Amino acid sequence: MGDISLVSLVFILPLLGVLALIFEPLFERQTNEQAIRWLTLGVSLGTFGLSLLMLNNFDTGVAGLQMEHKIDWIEADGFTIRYYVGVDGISVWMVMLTTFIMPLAILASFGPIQERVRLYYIFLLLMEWAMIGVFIAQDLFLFYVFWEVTLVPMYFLIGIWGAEERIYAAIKFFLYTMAGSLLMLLAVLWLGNEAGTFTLPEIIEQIQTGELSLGTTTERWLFLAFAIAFAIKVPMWPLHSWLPDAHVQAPTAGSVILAGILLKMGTYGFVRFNLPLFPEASKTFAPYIAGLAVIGIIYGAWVSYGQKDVKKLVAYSSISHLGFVMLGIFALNSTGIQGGILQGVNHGISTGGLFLMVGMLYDRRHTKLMAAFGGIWKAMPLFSGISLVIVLSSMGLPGLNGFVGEFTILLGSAGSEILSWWFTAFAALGIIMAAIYMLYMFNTVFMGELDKEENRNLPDLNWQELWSLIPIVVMVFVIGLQASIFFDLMDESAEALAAPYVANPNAEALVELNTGDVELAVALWAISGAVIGVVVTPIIYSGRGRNPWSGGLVGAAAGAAGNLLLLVPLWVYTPALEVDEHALPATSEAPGD
Amino acid sequence: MESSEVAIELYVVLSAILFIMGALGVLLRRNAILIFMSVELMLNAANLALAAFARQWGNGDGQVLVFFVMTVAAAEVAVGLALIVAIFRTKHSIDIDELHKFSG
Amino acid sequence: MFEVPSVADLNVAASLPVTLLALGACVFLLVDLFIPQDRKYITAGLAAGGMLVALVLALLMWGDVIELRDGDTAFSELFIADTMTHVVNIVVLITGLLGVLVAYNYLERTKIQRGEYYYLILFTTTGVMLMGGANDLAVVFVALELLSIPLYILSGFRWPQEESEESAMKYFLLGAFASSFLVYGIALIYGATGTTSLPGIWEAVNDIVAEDAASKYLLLLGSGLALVGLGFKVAAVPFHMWTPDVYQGAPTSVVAYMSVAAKVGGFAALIRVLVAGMPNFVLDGETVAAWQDTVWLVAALTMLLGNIVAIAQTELKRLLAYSSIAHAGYILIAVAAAGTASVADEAVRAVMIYLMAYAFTNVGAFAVVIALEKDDATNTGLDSVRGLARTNPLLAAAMTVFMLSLTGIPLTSGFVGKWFVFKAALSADLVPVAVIGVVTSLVSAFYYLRVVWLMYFEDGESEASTPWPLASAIGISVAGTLLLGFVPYLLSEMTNDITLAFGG
Amino acid sequence: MENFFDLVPLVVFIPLAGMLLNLFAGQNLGERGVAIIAVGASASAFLIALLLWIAQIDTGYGAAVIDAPLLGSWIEIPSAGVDIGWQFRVDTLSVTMMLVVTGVGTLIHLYAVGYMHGDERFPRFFVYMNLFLVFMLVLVTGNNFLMMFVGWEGVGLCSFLLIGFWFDKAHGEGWKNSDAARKAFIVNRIGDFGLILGVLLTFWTFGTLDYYVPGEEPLAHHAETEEADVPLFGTGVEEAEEEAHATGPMGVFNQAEIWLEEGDHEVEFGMVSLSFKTTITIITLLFLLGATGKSAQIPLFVWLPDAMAGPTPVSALIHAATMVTAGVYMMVRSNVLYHASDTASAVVALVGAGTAIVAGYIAVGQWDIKRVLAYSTVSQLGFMVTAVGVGAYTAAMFHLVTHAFFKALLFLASGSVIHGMEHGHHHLAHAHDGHGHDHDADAHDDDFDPQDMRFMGGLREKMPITYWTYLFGTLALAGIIPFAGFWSKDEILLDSLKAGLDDGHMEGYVGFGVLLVAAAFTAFYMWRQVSLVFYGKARHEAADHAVESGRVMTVPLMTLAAFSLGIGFINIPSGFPILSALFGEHRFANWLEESVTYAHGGTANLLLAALAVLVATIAIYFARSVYSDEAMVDLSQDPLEDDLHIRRVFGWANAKLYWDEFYFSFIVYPYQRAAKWLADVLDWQFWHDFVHERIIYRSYRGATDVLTEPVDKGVIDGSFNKLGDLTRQAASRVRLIQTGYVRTYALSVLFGSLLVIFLILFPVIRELLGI
Repeated sequence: MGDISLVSLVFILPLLGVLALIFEPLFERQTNEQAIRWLTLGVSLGTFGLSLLMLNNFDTGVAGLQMEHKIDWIEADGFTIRYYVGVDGISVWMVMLTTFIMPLAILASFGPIQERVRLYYIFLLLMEWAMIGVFIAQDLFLFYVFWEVTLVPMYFLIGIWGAEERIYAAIKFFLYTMAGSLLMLLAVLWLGNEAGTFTLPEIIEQIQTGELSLGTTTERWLFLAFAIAFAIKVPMWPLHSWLPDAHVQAPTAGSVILAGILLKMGTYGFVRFNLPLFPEASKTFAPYIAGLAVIGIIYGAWVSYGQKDVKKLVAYSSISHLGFVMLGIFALNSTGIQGGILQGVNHGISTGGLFLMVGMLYDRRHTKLMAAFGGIWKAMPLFSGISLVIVLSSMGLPGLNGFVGEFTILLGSAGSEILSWWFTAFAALGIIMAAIYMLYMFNTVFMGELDKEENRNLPDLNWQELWSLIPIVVMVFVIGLQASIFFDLMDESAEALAAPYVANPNAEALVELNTGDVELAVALWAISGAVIGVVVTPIIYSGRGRNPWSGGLVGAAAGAAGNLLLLVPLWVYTPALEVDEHALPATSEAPGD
Repeated sequence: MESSEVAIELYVVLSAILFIMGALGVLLRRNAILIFMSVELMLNAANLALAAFARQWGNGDGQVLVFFVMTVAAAEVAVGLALIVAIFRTKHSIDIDELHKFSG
Repeated sequence: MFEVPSVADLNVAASLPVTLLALGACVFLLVDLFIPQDRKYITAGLAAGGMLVALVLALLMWGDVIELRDGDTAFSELFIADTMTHVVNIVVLITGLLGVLVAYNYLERTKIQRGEYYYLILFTTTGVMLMGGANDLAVVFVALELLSIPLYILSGFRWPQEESEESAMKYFLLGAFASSFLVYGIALIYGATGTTSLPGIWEAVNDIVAEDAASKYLLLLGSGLALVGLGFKVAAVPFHMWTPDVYQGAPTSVVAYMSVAAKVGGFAALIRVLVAGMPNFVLDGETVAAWQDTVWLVAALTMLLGNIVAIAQTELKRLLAYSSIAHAGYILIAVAAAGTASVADEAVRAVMIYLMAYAFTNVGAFAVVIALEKDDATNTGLDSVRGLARTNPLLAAAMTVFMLSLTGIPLTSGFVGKWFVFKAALSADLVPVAVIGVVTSLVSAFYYLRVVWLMYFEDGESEASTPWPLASAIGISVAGTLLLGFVPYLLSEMTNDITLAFGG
Repeated sequence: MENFFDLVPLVVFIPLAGMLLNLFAGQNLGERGVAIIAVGASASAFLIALLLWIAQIDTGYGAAVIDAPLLGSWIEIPSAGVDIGWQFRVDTLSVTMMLVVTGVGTLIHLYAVGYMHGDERFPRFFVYMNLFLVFMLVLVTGNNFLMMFVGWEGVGLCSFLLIGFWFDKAHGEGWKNSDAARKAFIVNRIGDFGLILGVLLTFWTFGTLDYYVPGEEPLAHHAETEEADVPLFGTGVEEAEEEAHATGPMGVFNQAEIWLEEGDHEVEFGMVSLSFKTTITIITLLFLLGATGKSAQIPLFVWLPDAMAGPTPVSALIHAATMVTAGVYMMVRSNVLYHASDTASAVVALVGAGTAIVAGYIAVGQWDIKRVLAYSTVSQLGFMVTAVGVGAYTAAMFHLVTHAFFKALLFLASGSVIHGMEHGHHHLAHAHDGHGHDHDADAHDDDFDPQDMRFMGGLREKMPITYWTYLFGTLALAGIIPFAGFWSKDEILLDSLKAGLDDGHMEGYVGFGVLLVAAAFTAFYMWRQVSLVFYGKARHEAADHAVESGRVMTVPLMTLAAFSLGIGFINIPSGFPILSALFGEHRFANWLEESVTYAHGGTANLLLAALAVLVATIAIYFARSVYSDEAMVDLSQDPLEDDLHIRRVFGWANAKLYWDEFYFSFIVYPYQRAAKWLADVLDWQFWHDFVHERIIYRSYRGATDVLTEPVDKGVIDGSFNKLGDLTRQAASRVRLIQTGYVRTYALSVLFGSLLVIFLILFPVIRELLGI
């Protein structure tokens, strides 16, 4: 409790910034927008400075929490909720990413944002405050509070300063994420009840010492509740359809923050909550979540190749990149986890850069359709040079940051004891498809003839835009060439986190026996669903006067997906189906639940 | 002492019937004043039950409650009639079916 | 058979706030006659002063500054002054103060300025405070009537206008109808247990349950009817039909006060009768109180219907009416959770926390509606809010805070209320109703967000008048909502040592 | 001399400095300044390579691993034992490559100064050229597979930038160049997919990616018996023994050696458990997939011909001499693995042979001067890959070195021809605008293409130096006796035949036969090109006015011509009559043996040498007869096409065996259509609109409509009205009752109370009924 830890300072500063912005008009007659802009930039840079300070007295040898700060917040009967913050190997880079990206987003919105400036920057600083809160919270209640609070400013950012269909996108973004998080609320309450406390380290310690052993079914339901909330945020493949709306309609800074940091809250959630709290369930679900991740990689890359709108292309590319991150995390070994976290940081930097780039194009030509561009390299050489570096980094060119993350993830998933090598092979396909859609975008926008009249004399970068891109280029090279700085900060914590999954000698036997026959049954079940879909949909389609055959495919997909969804409760409730109880020596006292 | 008294169940059944009559009265009547009377009827049914139980249990609580109920019913009716007079002055009818301005 | 109660039994000191306020109200009744029409603000001042004194007293008594033996009874065990009573006093007095502040200019503006308004508010507040401390069924009934009758008059306050009259008449008729159910219920309970005092009932129920006597059917029926009577007061679903019309018809300042005060009174009664009176009423072969399932189902019904119907509303006051129905549903979850003996205290605390949080938010929301309302009491449609963010940013910000708190977004008091209610439900293993609660609050996000979306994203010219008393009321509510959201410690601390005197 | 090895990082950092200087200060340095910096950087890198060469000769072909200054370790995860650092490996193999890359590179830089004169993005060109040198040298000097991979994709990036250098040409030309660049990068990426998987597998098998740990000697270093194929450990088995058990960390290759010797090593990681042999085969095959992408072998060679869209110096440096040989270098570097797996070597040999023959055949039917050379490069790479396949690693490297020189010469000479033709073309039109060269070809008549051989002819007199240097290159490529091509190609043929005879490898025979035919094709299409371009009479006025290029272009041509004559003598097979005494036997083979464990020089086989030369001269004579002076008066069609059935054969060759059409129709277009379908139909219409709008959102509204309308009005009123009627009958038709709204609410209260009472009594009722 003693001295105020650095982590709390980093956390408090943006809030002070917000208060300054709110009460600033009292001291000043007429509001001059320049002062507001510089004040906000100053606050966010201050936060970045503080976080650098925090970084250099981060002790790499310690696996657990550092620079903790604990104040009792609510004492109700039986449990106390604390303002308990701390940072460890897993969350240090997430905080750094947040404090790094925010100044850039603020700087980049100096130009485009002209109306209701004060409100805009209040929401930006609120976002920063809430996001840092999410990454440093060590108390379930505190985490949930900040998790929800990040929704409100982003809702306004998209809603007020967004593009044409901003209202629809804002509402959809809010409701989609809130649906997931309400599920998590129940899980948090249930877990709190079972463990008697809401402090995360205590619960993890209880679970590790076996003092608190949830039955397999409860553990699975809790795992699923948390997983769905985070999967929506990541976004994992089937739950991704809010992403294109939110990204395309958000203002530049909004989509930079959305892609840069908000998506990482999902992956961070998996690492912080699902892996340590529910070891058995993580082991059982890992292949299926990794499977969804790989589908996400391929689906994201393939769909972005089919896009005509450059911002949508970048949005779908995020799905592909985060598929990699999820694959890394659910390889359940320390390489995979560290690769996943680093790739999260890389994605934040490169996709942040991409969105800034798209924003700058949009400010000049007010269109996002790729067909309207061509030969920009000749018109704006400086801008194109920097964009080339960012495109290459997001494509995973070795020597830049994208590659290091992807390579470590593939390394982790190849050596993972849970995932068969098929996952690594298909994920590696993602590298090719990444090149295809990225180069397609670079080609149509930057290369080719400068034949359109409007593109001829586009102004090159002004100083704000330049200085919001330069740090990104610098970080691309720093991480690309010196990744070990990043790894040795994460190493201790990741190793501790991955310990339960690696140590179990017969994990293979466990998974081998069970995934084999289950996969067959699941496949048959899905196919039968698809067959029904194929038969049923044409009837519906023809009924509504559309040509029946087009429905066939859609029907098949819907049928298969429907059946698979039916499966989830089925196998959660039937521990008998799992052979693991017998194959596994009774790690927890009570075999089964 | 019991043999010559009327059995308690009869009182309860009677008060139940009265109560139901009152309730139906409220539902079926269109005239506000008659609705008031039905409400009074329901309250008195309760009073009857209270008095019967008081006698059965032999302590005074029930009777005390009866007096409370009666005074409160009086106050209630006073306010109700004032309301009816007000409505009559504007609507010139106390048929409660005119009162359907709101919807949805 | 009747002996004069000794002074010790009377122990008026225990119920100081209530008796003080009741006397004050009667005095103001007289004093108001001598105040000329154009200086009615004096009455308002006096009413506010009286309530403030009572509030200070209640706070002191809660904090044990004034020494009195805890759980002390007054009026020979008819009234009990335990922590719960003090909390109820604090909540309803704050609502009353806000009600007066909110009404101050509104009455002037809409030309219904009359002295009676203020001491009717005082009488209702006394009724709720009495209900909070009721230790006897008779007091429950009297308090309920003392609480309801002034509200019937208040809702008809703008009597030359048809809507107001109609809402008053509806409220009166159905109110009377429902309270007769309550009385009959009390009669049957008395029949089954032989006494009207709650501790007496508690022991009687122990015997009934022990011997499994035939009178348990009578007790069941009685508690059912009592539930109907109180359910009406709290606007639970099968009995909610009156709420939208009354809220829309009655003057908004009345609605602001009524929506919270009536709920506080209703729930205090439910807790006193069901949770304090009959927690141990466990049928054989079961572990929880007999009435838990009913309350639980009614709660689910209330939340579902309240939230879903609210989506289709296009008129602000009607929308807030359905939202208040929905919130009654959430509180009912906690009342149901109180059915399980082990969780009773935690559940009661959850009810009180939710009520406190709800008080600030709801009065604030209606205060904003008052600010928007024109002098002829029109313009309360949803599009009266359109574009408010541009014309009056502070008011828009306040309304956003209220809307977020009603949705249950963290860092607002609404979330804290929901957190404790859901926690109580989960520890009482009422998982299905908690899930419904979570799902319906997602549904509620839609129509609360629509208000925010109209204010910020659309542009229109909505202007609002915020004289200083109204502005200060809104300020206090916003401060209350955010403060309780940021520092829920206040709430949990305040309700920490609520234990039902003879529970457990 | 030992500390000279520490100079290695300079080889990479000097071109890097050159690149950065030109990048930032290029605009205001002017053409001369940029040229000086660029050529200077490349030349100084060459000097350092020379120093390293001398240092190595001095220390008896010693090797060293040097840590890169400034940069600490690259990817280091202690908990998982991952430690990949920035380390340079100096050994005979990497120095050879350094010499070739910087040597040919400097000459090409010099040539490019003349060639690119007048281009407005002149500095940007040299930035990319220096960047290419940096990445190529990183590839060559890296001490672990991942650093090689950095260089690998880096050079891919430079080829993308340089192919698409003229991306802004008018009339759709610019779009064509950009698409060619994108095609190159993506096809390379497909190759890299295989390589990255191979690297992953290598890491988990050996626990590290380093070739050698500092201070570690290649294990099978001393097994150098000449005659029989090297038994696994030959004489040096004792030292290998104690070294084998040296417990310290070891590089990939030494661990492989030890485990091969043990024989029963099982590879265990994650879910995978394989025998060591199968793992090695998988790794080598994946590396092969990577090599086919980069070195343009059978499945993935389609990008190289299109890469000719870039300026000629680029084609010379990148797509002939250095980058495309990266695949061969990688396979030679991991010769321990290839040697261990017979099946992989067989596949490599077959792929190489197939490419050689197919590319040779297509080259015959091409009209564009650079496209012929492109296909010839693909074919020569096929030769090298076959050499690797049959285990002749020295022959492969030797051919790589010789090919680098004479192919660079041929490309630069063709560049000079094109330059001359354009010059003639402009001169012809008297509008001497003099800016830029072949990217303004549209000046006058649109169908004139300076690269098309049909417009050339009779340039022998007009461009004598270019003619003679071109002739030298052609003879070297065809493999005529004194020229370099003969020695290296003969070595490959000899080794593949020997592989067939001695080790009984079937692919040895196939390789020998196929390569012989390919050699014939090579000689034929080269002579066809020489006669089309230089002999006969000019077929277009532009050819009449063609002018010899300036000194800055011809000097590099002459040096390269000298090299393509002399470079062959560094590896005279033992027992060759005069020259082996003159130049020493197997100097290059002995030089390579230090670092490439399974490299060995073969003995001379005069009969085979004579056969190879004979085949080449016959092909040339045949070409001379077909393309005699009179036959080439006006070339509406190729003289070969006169004969009916040869016309079809020629047609296929000209159409590039429809490889591109095949790829596009079966892979590229379906991929695009699927992407469109996924993006529009599945993701947007179905998933976004149908599921979200129709199901979730509509159900929201549906629920509210249902609940507000009927519940408030219909259902309750309806049912109550019925209830009302019921009560009416029950009340014996007292006046007709019309329920008003107020009483609807009262009814609802009653209905509610009935519901509550039923619910609360439910347990009791159930108990009574005994359910």
